[in-house]
Amino acid sequence: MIYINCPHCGERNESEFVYGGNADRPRPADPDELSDAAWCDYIYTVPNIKGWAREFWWHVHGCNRWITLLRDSRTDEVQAVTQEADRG
Amino acid sequence: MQGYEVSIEIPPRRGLLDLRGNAAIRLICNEQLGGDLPLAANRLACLPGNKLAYCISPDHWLLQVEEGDEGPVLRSLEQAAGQTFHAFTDVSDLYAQIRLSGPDVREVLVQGVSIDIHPRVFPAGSTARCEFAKTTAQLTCLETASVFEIAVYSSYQRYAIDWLTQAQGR
Amino acid sequence: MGRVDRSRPITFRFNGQTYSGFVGDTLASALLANGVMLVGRSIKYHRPRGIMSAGVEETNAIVQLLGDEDEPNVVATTLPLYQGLEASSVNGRPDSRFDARAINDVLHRFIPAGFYYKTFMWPDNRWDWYSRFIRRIAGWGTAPQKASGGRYEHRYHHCDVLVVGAGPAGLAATLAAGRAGARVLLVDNQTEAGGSVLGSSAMINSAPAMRWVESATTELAAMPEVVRLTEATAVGYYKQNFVTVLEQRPDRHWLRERLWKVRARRVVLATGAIERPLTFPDNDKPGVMLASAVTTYCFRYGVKPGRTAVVFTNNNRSYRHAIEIAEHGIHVAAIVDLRKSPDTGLCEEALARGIEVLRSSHVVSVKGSHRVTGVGVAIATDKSIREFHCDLLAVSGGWDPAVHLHSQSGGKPVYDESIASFIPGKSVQQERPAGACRGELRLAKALADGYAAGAEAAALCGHVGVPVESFDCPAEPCLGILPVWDVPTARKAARAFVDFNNDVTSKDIRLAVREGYRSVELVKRYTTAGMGLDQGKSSNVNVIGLIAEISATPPGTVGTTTYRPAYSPVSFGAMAGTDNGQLIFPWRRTPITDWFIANGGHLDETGALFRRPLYIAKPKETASDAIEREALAVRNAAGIYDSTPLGKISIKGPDAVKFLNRVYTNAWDKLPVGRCKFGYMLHDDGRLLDDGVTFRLSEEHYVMSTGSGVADIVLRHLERLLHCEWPDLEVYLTPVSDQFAVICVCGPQARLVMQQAGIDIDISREAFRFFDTGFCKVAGLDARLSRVTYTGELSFEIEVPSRNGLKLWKALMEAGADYGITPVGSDTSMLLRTEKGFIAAGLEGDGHANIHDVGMGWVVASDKGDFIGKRSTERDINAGGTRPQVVGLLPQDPTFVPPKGTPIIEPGETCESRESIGMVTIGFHSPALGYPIALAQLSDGRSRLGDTVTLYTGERTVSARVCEPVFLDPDGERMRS
Amino acid sequence: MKYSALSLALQGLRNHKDWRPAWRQAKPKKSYDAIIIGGGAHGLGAAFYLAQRHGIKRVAVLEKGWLGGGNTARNTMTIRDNFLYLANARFHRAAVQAWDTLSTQLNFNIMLSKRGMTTVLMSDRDLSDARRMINTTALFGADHRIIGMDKLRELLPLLADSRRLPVVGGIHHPDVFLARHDAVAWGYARAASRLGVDIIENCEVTGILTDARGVTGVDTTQGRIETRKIGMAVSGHSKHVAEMAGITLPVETVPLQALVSTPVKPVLDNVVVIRGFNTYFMQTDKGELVMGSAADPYPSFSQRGTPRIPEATIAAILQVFPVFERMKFMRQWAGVLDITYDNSPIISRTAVDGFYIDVAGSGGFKTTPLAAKMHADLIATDRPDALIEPYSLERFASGRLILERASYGNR
Ligand SMILES: Cc1cc2nc3c(=O)[nH]c(=O)nc-3n(C[C@H](O)[C@H](O)[C@H](O)COP(=O)(O)OP(=O)(O)OC[C@H]3O[C@@H](n4cnc5c(N)ncnc54)[C@H](O)[C@@H]3O)c2cc1C
Ligand SMILES: NC(=O)c1ccc[n+]([C@@H]2O[C@H](COP(=O)([O-])OP(=O)(O)OC[C@H]3O[C@@H](n4cnc5c(N)ncnc54)[C@H](O)[C@@H]3O)[C@@H](O)[C@H]2O)c1
Ligand SMILES: Cc1cc2nc3c(=O)[nH]c(=O)nc-3n(C[C@H](O)[C@H](O)[C@H](O)COP(=O)(O)O)c2cc1C
Ligand SMILES: [Zn+2]
Repeated sequence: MIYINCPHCGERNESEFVYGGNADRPRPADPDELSDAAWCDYIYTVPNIKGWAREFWWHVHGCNRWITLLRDSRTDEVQAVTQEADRG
Repeated sequence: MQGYEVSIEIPPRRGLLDLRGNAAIRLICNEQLGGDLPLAANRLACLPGNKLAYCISPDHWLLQVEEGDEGPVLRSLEQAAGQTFHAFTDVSDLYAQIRLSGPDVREVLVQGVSIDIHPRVFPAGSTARCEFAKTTAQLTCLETASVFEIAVYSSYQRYAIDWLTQAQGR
Repeated sequence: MGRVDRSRPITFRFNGQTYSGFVGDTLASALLANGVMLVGRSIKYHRPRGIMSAGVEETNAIVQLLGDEDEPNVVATTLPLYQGLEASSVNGRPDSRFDARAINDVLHRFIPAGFYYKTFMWPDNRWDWYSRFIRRIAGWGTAPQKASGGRYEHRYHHCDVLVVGAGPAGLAATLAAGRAGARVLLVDNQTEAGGSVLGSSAMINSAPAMRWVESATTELAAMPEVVRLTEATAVGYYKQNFVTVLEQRPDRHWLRERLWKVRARRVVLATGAIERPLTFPDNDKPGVMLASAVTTYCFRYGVKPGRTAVVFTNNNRSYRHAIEIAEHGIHVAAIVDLRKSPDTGLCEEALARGIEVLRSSHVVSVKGSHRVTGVGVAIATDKSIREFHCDLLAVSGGWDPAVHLHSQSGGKPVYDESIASFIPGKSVQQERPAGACRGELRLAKALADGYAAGAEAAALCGHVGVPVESFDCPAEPCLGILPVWDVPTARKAARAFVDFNNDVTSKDIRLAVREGYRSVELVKRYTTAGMGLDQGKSSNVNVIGLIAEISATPPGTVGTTTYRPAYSPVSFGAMAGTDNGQLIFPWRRTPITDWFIANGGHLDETGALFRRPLYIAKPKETASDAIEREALAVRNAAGIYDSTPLGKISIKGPDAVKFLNRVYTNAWDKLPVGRCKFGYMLHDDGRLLDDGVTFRLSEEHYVMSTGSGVADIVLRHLERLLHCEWPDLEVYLTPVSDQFAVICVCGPQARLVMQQAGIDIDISREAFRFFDTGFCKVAGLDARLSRVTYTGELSFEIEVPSRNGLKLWKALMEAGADYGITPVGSDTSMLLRTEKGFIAAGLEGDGHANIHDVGMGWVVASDKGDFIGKRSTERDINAGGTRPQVVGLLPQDPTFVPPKGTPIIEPGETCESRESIGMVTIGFHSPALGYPIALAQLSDGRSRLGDTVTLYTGERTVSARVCEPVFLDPDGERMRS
Repeated sequence: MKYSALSLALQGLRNHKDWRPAWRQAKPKKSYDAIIIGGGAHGLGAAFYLAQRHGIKRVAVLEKGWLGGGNTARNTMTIRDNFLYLANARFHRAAVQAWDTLSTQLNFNIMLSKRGMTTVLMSDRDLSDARRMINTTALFGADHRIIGMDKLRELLPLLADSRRLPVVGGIHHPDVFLARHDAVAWGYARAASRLGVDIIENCEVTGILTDARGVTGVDTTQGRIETRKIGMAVSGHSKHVAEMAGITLPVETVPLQALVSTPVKPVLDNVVVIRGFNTYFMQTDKGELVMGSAADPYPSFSQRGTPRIPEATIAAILQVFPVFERMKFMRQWAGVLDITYDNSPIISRTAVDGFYIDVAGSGGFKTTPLAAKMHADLIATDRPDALIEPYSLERFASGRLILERASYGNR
């Protein structure tokens, strides 16, 4: 039960959030520019980082915002949220 | 005696508006409402005319008004907001309120609320949107520390009451 | 005497005999007081076993509770005695004195660790057959036959400091943190505070230690922010200081057990140390007991577990125990010490009490079968053997700090030579061990360490200013331990047990290592050492030491296995808490749900946690009759359907159209206010996500409806896109599902029903067209009316604030009475949409079809720029090849309704080929048409229209004609009427 | 020495003195004909079949920790073939059959026992989904049956009426087996070692060396080793090991948890699945109930349990087996599984010649003998068997996935 420090709500249990994927992998701006293979690679290959990574988490049972969290996938240690995902 | 001493009631209906907008919209609302919408999430403000404003996040509020006022208030806010980007929505039926009171109210709540509601941390006048019994609730500690109100999505109201009754252990 | 209340006797039964004990006893102490030492048989060799310890580490005294308290695998040493307790031994058949399966003990040489891997293969891999017998022998108690009906609760708890263990160190820690003003939770698994000093003659500040314990607890009781729990075990230490604590027999008498889910800013682990036995032949006989346990029984319970004792040790601490035992009136015949030169002061003290000290000596034999009657001791100095009569052999192999929770928290225990055991390594969470848990075995040091840990924890939470405290205790010598992991023996057949619970001997460990299972993890799994009920609390270090010795590596390099929750076992009831009935998940209701319950609705959970009727049966009506009746009513008269569970999302803002264009496959620029439109939403990998209708209510305000089952998924999908991918879009999403009740009136008579109910706008075909939406009053209620359909009939969808839902429903029912209005359930709705060939993303999509495959290519606007799923759909087209496509099927046999999932094979093929070309996604008997229909996914299906294919049902094959996936009113006359 | 009742008896009389290590403790040689990365059941199996079927005996298995300490040590032993899609249904059917004589083949009792699986259904919707599964898989000869309440009660006498939704029926699937998970690794290791395979523990591969012609060797914590063929079978670490060869895999690593109760006398023969709650449990030969449910909701390599899964799993069990209220939860653990994008296995060649992969995380323990055999054949011949053609890595470039939802959680 990791403890996530939401910039709006303070520390809350992981069960209040929904994991929203890696935050450093924006959707390509123009998918048509990508070859089929490159597009498949974007769709099917998640970064799956072993170590610290920036992730989106949706505080669905709280402020309803998407926040960015730094988490170490080897230990599930979390670091203060660096920024918000959305416009604020 | 078996179980916790808590009474579970449904408070009288109120009007409820969901307000979304940036700082400019907040100022417009503040002017219209004659008081400030709180700026930080999980803060509560009493506004003139028996209104309560819950801040969900810095651009998101729930405004509680007296029953029947939701239409007029919504219209006046809409008018004032004009073309500025915002979303005001009547959610009077989206949420259902439940009121809990009694000496053991925290004993019941801690069974389903994972945030800290110790009276030192969550005294009268506190509010938080948080998980409650596997659903979402706006949890508020009213004037006296042993009275709470929980607003849940209305399709969950009966479940929430059943859940509380069971948590009460009577 | 002791801490039992002699004024409150209790009777209890064990193995059919009635005994008496007292409040404050455990089952074990009461049995010992009654002279019962033999409590059961071991699991594999069925050897007689007695009580080993006085705590959670007990590995032998496992009993079955009987009667109403029917419960397996109860540890007698931790079970408080209660009136009427009834228990029996486990594994003794016919009873624990005479056990037929003790034959295993005779055959022991043929069944060493892992023997089953080497045999039972003949003939023909027949393990199946053998396992039937072997399983019956395995296991401990019997599963309970009934539930207790008791109440189990969960509760969340927050604190600054969680202190685990209320021994001297834990109490001192709590005092310090409490004095600083921190919020502290102190938990201890025993019935009262005191930890190890409950069973000792220790002194603190020149008074009996319990005096100090009492004053500490009194002081703590006066601190409002300190919560103390007894019989509360910290069982799981999870990420970020989330600790679960099982509280048994809480003070609220109507609670059976309670699981605390604690989030602590700091944790102090003052869990003490567990004495470990020595490994020597026949060390498992009843009457062999941990030295500290003997003193605990004497001091705490006022019980003498024997008359004459021999103490067998490798460390200085047991001298104190020997002296205490002697002071308690048990004759101590000798201290058998493995070491050459024990502490001279202690030897003198022992001698002064008439206890002989035998140096460099060890126990070579233990006499007696069901109870120790004597021991043989080999004395190295003169190579002689001496025999002692005794009924108690108190052993000590050293002390193992209870590092379990530290390990659970992610820490790696490290080996400490000075105590020949493992202590917590570097803390990886906000945790600090204290006292004996940290290897601090001397009382004064443990107290000071605990106090410092408490003060430090409080300070780290911002509570400073702890008064200085000093603790004064009599000097204690160092442990002076000489680790001897396997006491030598000359007898070839002798067996020395390491893990008593799983009957693992030192020979087993040697065999495992010899066979190449060298890692401690492999030894564990090959021999099962440490995998039993006690999770190896008193055996793990002995196993590690032995491996180290055999493989000539330091124990620290061998390392421990990983300790995992639960520290001690937790009942399933407590794990589930109140999540054990109806309310395990939320139940959602619409305003009409109660009406359905009262009127014959067959309710099911149909996604999104809603209870919904599949059909609404008349008395005695079958399901299929009800569905047929409902369907015909919709086709011929009028149906009424509760659409409330559909998801509804209000979309507002200047970029709303842009947003819709990006998330739907079709174009939204031209939709006028007051109209709505069907849209298809895809995942970005091209799979179908949802279809639904979106309404334009004003210039910048749209309301999207989604499938009920996927409402949450769609909301998450949209929110994520908006926040994480397109934060620049000026759009707000507000989920408003529960704000409204939505009721649909459909069928040729629907318009008349609406008019009868009262409506204040013109709803003629021309004035209120298909896909129009607008505000009006229906039956006097403010409503939004739309013409959308899920059935292909003339339909009106009426949305009112949910408080008015039932009112509207009743008004419509009344208005429709004369028009044959019929409530319709979701199974019927499924049938109706099948007749119309409306695609259900979940069924026809089957998780992998794309939008063209399901024949919905017409909803794709190829000229509007990018949208979610576009690129993947194109990629599918580029990849070419055959794709599964949705078609209709008309079975040639009019009595055959193809069930969901029926495979389709080429005509003329037999099923032997194991090649299917498609699958039925749904099939019904159509009451309107009078024959069976089905939708299917068929490979290249569009090119097979008009062909015949074969349906394979396992029993038979039926031909079916492939047709367009629409069976009724293909031009949509009815819905537009 | 051959394992048999006779040798056991003889050794019993000789104090088990003569048992040799089940596998030789080998030190890495300078080069091998083939190297298998990953000493789990899949990797050890592949090494065994390379030696046994193809006579390639200069083979090493490199394991970074202790033998079988990955998911092989953590899985819940269930061998089943209820899959929905053609390729999977066919492969898993064959995979189940491949276990049949493994014990005698390896001369190591892996304790294969036929237990059957009973799925408890609690809603009409579950029932209709079940029909779908049964009808599709029937084509491949899988034997699943819908059973009514009477039969369900007969199979599961302790079943009570569910408290949330009524139990409406079940599915019975007789061809479901359990095997002692660790023994499969040990059995393969012993058999492979006897054929000359070097099994090297505590040897982590840290780099994969290539030249224009493909792989040339590996760097390990025990030094550099040369080889022209590498088979990768590292389960929860596929992505990162494959990356060493420059191959990107469409996998995400998620924890999957399991837990056991304290052992009791036999109460349950079948593997029980509680459909509506995504939960399953069974009783081992030793008497514990082994339980599991869905994977964790976010990726992680931490290989540790959470409080939520045991609570939810046990709560689900109590829904239909309230009599187990006083059973006791003893231990929980987690494995890390590589979930492929479509939940189907990858057993494939790669763009790097000589580098072959068995991403078993998605195929499971249940496929071990067949997957290992196919992997070995692929390494030896460079040609995929028809059964594993659909499992090629190329499918992720074309989008021809085998989206198998039924296997989610990989039990
Ligand atoms: C809780 C749980 C329950 C499961 N239940 C079932 C079930 O009931 N039925 C079923 O069919 N499947 C089940 N599975 C899945 C199953 O466990 C795996 O699919 C299977 O064990 C994979 O075997 P493997 O040999 O490929 O992987 P592993 O046993 O994980 O072996 C891979 C090995 O590679 C090693 N390795 C990794 N990186 C390196 C490196 N760089 N160098 C050297 N070595 C390395 C690892 O240490 C590991 O030992 C379950 C999994 C879990 C976690
Ligand atoms: N001089 C003497 O005669 C003498 C006598 C007794 C003890 N001592 C010493 O006193 C010191 C006492 O130290 P301490 O306080 O560190 O240990 P302790 O053993 O006194 O206390 C530990 C307590 O923690 C409890 N506990 C352990 N794990 C738990 C868990 N997971 N959940 C809940 N409770 C749990 C135990 O039941 C025990 O009550 C030790 O150094 C000991 O050796 C000295
Ligand atoms: C099928 C199965 C049965 C198990 N039974 C037991 C058991 O009876 N006792 C026990 O302590 N652990 C048991 N375990 C768990 C192991 O002790 C251990 O937790 C697991 O192999 C993971 O290793 P780790 O906890 O060291 O990471 C079992 C594991 C599996 C997969
Ligand atoms: Zn938040």
